[in-house]
Amino acid sequence: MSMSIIAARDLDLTFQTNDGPVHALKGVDLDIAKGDFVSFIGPSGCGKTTFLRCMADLETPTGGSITVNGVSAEEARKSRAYGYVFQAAGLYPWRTIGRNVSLPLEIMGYDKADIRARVARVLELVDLAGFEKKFPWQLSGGMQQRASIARALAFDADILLMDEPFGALDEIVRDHLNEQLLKLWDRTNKTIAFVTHSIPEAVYLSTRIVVMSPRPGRITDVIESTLPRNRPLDIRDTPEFLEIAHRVREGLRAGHAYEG
Amino acid sequence: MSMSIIAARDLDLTFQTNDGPVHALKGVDLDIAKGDFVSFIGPSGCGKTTFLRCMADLETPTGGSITVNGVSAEEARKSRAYGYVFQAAGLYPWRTIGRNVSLPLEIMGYDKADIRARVARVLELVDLAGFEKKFPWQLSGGMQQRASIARALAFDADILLMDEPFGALDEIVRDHLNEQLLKLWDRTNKTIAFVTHSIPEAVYLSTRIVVMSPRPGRITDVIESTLPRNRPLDIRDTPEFLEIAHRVREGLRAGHAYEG
Amino acid sequence: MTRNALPILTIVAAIFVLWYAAAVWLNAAWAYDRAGRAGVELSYTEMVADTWAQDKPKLPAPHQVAVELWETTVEKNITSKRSLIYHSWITLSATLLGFAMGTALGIALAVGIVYNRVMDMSVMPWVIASQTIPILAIAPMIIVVLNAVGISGLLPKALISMYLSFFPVVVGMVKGLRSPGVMQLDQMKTWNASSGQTFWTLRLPSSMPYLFTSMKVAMAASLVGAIVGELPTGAVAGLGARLLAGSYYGQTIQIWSALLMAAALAAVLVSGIGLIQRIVLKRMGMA
Amino acid sequence: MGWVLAGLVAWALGWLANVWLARLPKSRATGLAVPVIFGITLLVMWECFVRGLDVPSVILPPPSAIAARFAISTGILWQDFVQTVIKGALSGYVMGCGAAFLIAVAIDRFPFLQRGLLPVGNFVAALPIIGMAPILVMWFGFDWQSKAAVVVVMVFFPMLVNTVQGLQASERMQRDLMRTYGSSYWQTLLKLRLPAAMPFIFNGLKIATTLALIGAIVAEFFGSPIKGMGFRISTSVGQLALDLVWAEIVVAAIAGSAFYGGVALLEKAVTFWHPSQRGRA
Amino acid sequence: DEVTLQLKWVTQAQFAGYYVAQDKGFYDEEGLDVTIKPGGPDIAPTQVIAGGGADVMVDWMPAALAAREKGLPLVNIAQPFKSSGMMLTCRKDSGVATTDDLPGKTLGVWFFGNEFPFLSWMSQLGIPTDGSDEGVTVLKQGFNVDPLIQNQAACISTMTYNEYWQVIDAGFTPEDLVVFKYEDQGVATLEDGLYVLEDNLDDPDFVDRMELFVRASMKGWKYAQENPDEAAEIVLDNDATGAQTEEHQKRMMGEIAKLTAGSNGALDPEDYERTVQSLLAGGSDPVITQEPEGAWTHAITDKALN
Ligand SMILES: Nc1ncnc2c1ncn2[C@@H]1O[C@H](COP(=O)(O)OP(=O)(O)OP(=O)(O)O)[C@@H](O)[C@H]1O
Ligand SMILES: Nc1ncnc2c1ncn2[C@@H]1O[C@H](COP(=O)(O)OP(=O)(O)OP(=O)(O)O)[C@@H](O)[C@H]1O
Ligand SMILES: Cc1ncc(C[n+]2csc(CCO)c2C)c(N)n1
Ligand SMILES: [Mg+2]
Ligand SMILES: [Mg+2]
Repeated sequence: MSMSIIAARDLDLTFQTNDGPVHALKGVDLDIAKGDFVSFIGPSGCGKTTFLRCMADLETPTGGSITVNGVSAEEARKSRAYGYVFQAAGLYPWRTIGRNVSLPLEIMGYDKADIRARVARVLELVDLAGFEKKFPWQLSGGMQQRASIARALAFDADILLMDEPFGALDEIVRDHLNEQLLKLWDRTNKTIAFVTHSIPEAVYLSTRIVVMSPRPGRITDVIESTLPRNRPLDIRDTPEFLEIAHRVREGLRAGHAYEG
Repeated sequence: MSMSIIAARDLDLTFQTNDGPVHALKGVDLDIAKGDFVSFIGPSGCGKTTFLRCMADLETPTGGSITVNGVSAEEARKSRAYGYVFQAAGLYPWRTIGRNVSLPLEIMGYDKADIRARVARVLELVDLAGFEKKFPWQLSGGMQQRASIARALAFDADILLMDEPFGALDEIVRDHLNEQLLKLWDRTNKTIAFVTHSIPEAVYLSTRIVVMSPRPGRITDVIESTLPRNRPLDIRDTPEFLEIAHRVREGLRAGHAYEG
Repeated sequence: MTRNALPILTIVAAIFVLWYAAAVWLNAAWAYDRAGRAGVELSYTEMVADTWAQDKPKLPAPHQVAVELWETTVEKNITSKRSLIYHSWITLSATLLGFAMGTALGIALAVGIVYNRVMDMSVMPWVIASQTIPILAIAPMIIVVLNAVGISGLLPKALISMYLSFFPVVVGMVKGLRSPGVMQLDQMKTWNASSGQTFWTLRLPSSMPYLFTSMKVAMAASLVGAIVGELPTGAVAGLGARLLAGSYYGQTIQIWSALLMAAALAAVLVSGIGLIQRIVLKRMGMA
Repeated sequence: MGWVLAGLVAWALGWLANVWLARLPKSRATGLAVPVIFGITLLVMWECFVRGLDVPSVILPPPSAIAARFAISTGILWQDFVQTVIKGALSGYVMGCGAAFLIAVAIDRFPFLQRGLLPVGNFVAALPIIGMAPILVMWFGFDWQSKAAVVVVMVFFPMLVNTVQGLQASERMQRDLMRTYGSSYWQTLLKLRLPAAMPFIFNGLKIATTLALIGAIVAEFFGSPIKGMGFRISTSVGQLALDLVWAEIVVAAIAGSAFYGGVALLEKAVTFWHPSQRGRA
Repeated sequence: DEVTLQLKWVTQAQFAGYYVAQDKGFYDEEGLDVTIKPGGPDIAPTQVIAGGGADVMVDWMPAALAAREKGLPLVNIAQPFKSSGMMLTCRKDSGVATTDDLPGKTLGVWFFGNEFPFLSWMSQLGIPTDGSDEGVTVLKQGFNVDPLIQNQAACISTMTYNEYWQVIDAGFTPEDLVVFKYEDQGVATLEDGLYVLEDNLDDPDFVDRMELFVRASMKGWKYAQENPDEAAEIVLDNDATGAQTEEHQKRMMGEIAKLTAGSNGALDPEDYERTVQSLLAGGSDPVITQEPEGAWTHAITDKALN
């Protein structure tokens, strides 16, 4: 067994709210190996974001343990082991798009010329070249989302934690970015944890798909992908792909209340 | 020709920004008839939100004209002709979910018992029963999005303007809500303008699909659906459906820069 | 600017009308009182004319104040002790120094409170308590003590200004520095930003609306402090000394002109902050 | 020298105790203990330095003398408290904050007023109390009414500025939402803009608490009946009864802190949703 | 040699002697460098001198003796003012004609250490000051004569040389007013004397400086009495607020001259005794409770004036 980059053992997390506790995560076990691309899928409110936040040391589990890169999540965060894309764009309203993207680079102490080059490169990647000088509220919802993706890609973290990064994007851009992300992953051998609501997206991107279910939030299924590492877009029409997608859909449906 | 509920004539909208004007809409012409279900699809930043905001009198066009219900957009807004679902949830942090949903009802002067009944009904509809007493920040992203949909459905507007309402939802919930929305539309004969990024969703829901393209934002194609009004979920596997979806995809691709 | 002219002029005109009316109302008693003692019968117009021209009226009419202002600003050499400009300058210098020190202290305390748990838990109640000490009561002691250790001149006055002005800044900045949302703070955490970095790139920018609002209040407080501070230094010069001397000799016209001068000073200073606020917020894309 | 040394030791001990306490998990007890220890440390240092450096008691009496005086003067202190805090400060606070609030809403409602009244308001409200107080005493008489009037003038401006700023604090999308409901001005005000303004309004209310107290006390320097905290302070300074002066100051500090604490508690209840409150359970 | 003098009140003709001595170079002649610190409504000269802010101060004897009993050992070294300028000024239309009419009326009184003469007068008259029906209602009077003009009080405290004239300037005629001079009521206490801390008198060097200071100051007073108009001009030149008027200062100088007349600068022990007895006689709440000792000395004036 290869070394686990992320290892969760019997993870529990309960929120205390004004009307009683909410079990966001219960008994979650998972290992993510170096170079894995793991997607998380599950009904809204099942704890995907919460789990990702535990990996990022943004939430403290109320039970169990989690390690990242073999050390505690906190140490991993402090060594800047990962880049995180939040579910909402969360750009700073007082900074232009360009300066929003350069912010983590400034914080990590990259030099000026390097910052400029990286910002230009990632904005190009998400198709926002030319919007560098705009303020966030001058951008459409999808453009803001892309800016926030660019921000997480601008520095070279070995681990990427992405919470529905492509939710607000149309199919064509999404396909494009899916391809780009796969290329990046293939080239750099990053480890990626990826939350999505789209079954085809999960299947297309991942080496493993984790299906979760709510109340309490837990893992109900882990599906290994048999697809090759190199994936052209039209792999999505192969029977193998459809077969995996079907299994994911079944797993997902099991976690839902309605029959439909 | 039946009476136009929404009629845009040669609509122009230019934003002035710190680095020059942005042509968000240019020469947009469109008629939406009573009972239509019109989807808007197009690359991110092409002006879908802006167009919807013009209908809602949240933006003032810099050229051309727009009428809603035969009167100016402003009058229509003042007569509470429509319900609007924003791209981001935009719940008020000081109100619980239940009181967020009841807000428009309070403003419109519904009586107490009616408000209670309606809130319960729409929260049930979006599967948030039991979360009435929680505050927005205690909910997951998808749950917030659903609360905001419930808020727009709680009162009986004849027109619904929905800006990517299902963007943050997983496939199963999305299918469920798609069905519910179709049922509601069928039953109440509402007129719906609906922004989405999902081609299947657009085809499944709409009587007409408007394809837009950016810089400047304009309408490049309007595709009439030949699907029957009554649509079971598995209509999505019929050749007719796939044929329309294909046409939309082609239209969409034409508006994009990349080939892929 | 011209857009604002009409509303301002309207309001000012309204105030003048009210003011003249109030002058009649407040000064009439004295006019009748004096006429009565002199045994003359006053007609209404005579009474009105009298109320607007008394030597020591309860409320001087605007033109009386205007004349006094004109005589003590334009017609006096600005180095003269009878020039209001001279006195304003004395007060202004203490105000500005006190404001600068107060703002700096306020921000420093707020940063301490937001970042340091010990300070968060211990300082705030005492900062509040400090503000409930009636400064006018201890100002003389402060001055005496400072004098004893050899500090005199501008600094003691500025210290009293500081004492009054740091409080609004602390209260506003603690709120402002804590106003970033959970997500924005989390983002900083994911980059393992140092507290300094989080401060400069997130907390400080988010606190700007609070900072400027507090600074406006602090500026007004600082002026009050400078004026209060002038009294126990012997009230030799400055607007406070003018106010005091005026009220000691019942020279209401002189009080009002010093008062209006002080208010004008405050208005200029406060709107100066407003201007900076607009420029800064605009550059931050927030206005 | 011994006393000075003792003062320094007290400072070190207090600091260490607080650092230790602050590391403990946050609870009601530590939340209370830390400021109390801080205060006690301050008092002990004061006592030690006053004794150690031989400061004459007509300049600064030691806390022990103040406490002794406090104990024997409770009757006077209570009478002064009622006169100044209850009658003067509180009534002025309510009227001043209320008026500022209403005017802020009016300013916000009519852009005409906003452009006209706000600059003029800045001007009027910056009138220094030293000048205002004698005039207000002349207008409203010697008793608490003139003190309340001074307080009204003092608290007006901070409250006005904060409320005006707060009323502009709602977000674009939140306002758009209200527009889609064809919501009337008053509905938007009540359901959106006022709640969103609350963090600012409470800022103003908090600052105004201490200003109200200062105003009521200082106003008594310019003429008063022969009771009240300001009267007692100025008279006692003249009589060199500094222990009574400080006993009055202690009353002022306690009253002010309680007043402020009450408003802060209310704030916590009303703006629980604001990140500045939410972050710290 | 440096000397710092703390005045009891703002720069005005009441302190003309010191300003004249400085302006005419009398201090220079004695080799002194004198700093004159004006007072004001918030300045307790006793506190300033206790804090080391001044070497010598001008204050009224009741305040100085009360401070002495509080543990601040002040000593009178010179007494340029012979008579008291204090009086109670009443509106005739308020119905006050004699002291018997006072009960039931509202009176304005200066506090901040200046209330002692009034309180001892009232207790000698047997009028309570607690606001009861048979007593008087006391107001803490502010800086000016407004309470009388606004009819908020029946009587207010005034000085012959200052506030009284403000009342006149405000439009009252002397016939509209009834005045009770403390001198006439037999309750006069000594005003404006020079006081220093007792400990300092052990220092021969300090005593020397005071000797020079008192000599030059009395020369100033003499000059001021002889040249009242010039003295008033000098005071005006030294008024940093620029608020005083020439007319008022000249008139004040005239009145002040009447009060200093009869004093060569040395304290008259008889006046002292009278003041002490008046303060001790305060009924249930006397200003001082025991006969002070060592509260004055002729050591300085003996040397300075001979
Ligand atoms: N700060 C919080 N306080 C209380 N409850 C919370 C908090 N954050 C999340 N929850 C609850 O925890 C559960 C899981 O939330 P989470 O955000 O992890 O869901 P999710 O799987 O990311 O959903 P979505 O797909 O809608 O984003 C939800 O029921 C939510 O209400
Ligand atoms: N307030 C504004 N100021 C300046 N430019 C704006 C503003 N709002 C939108 N824009 C610009 O107008 C264009 C259209 O924006 P719009 O929000 O309508 O796009 P959209 O089609 O809704 O995109 P998405 O699918 O990403 O939400 C974009 O280029 C955007 O940058
Ligand atoms: C707060 C205050 N304290 C004392 C006096 C009275 N006073 C002290 S010295 C002096 C000489 C008068 O010219 C007078 C009247 C006052 N007026 N206001
Ligand atoms: Mg989520
Ligand atoms: Mg949009």
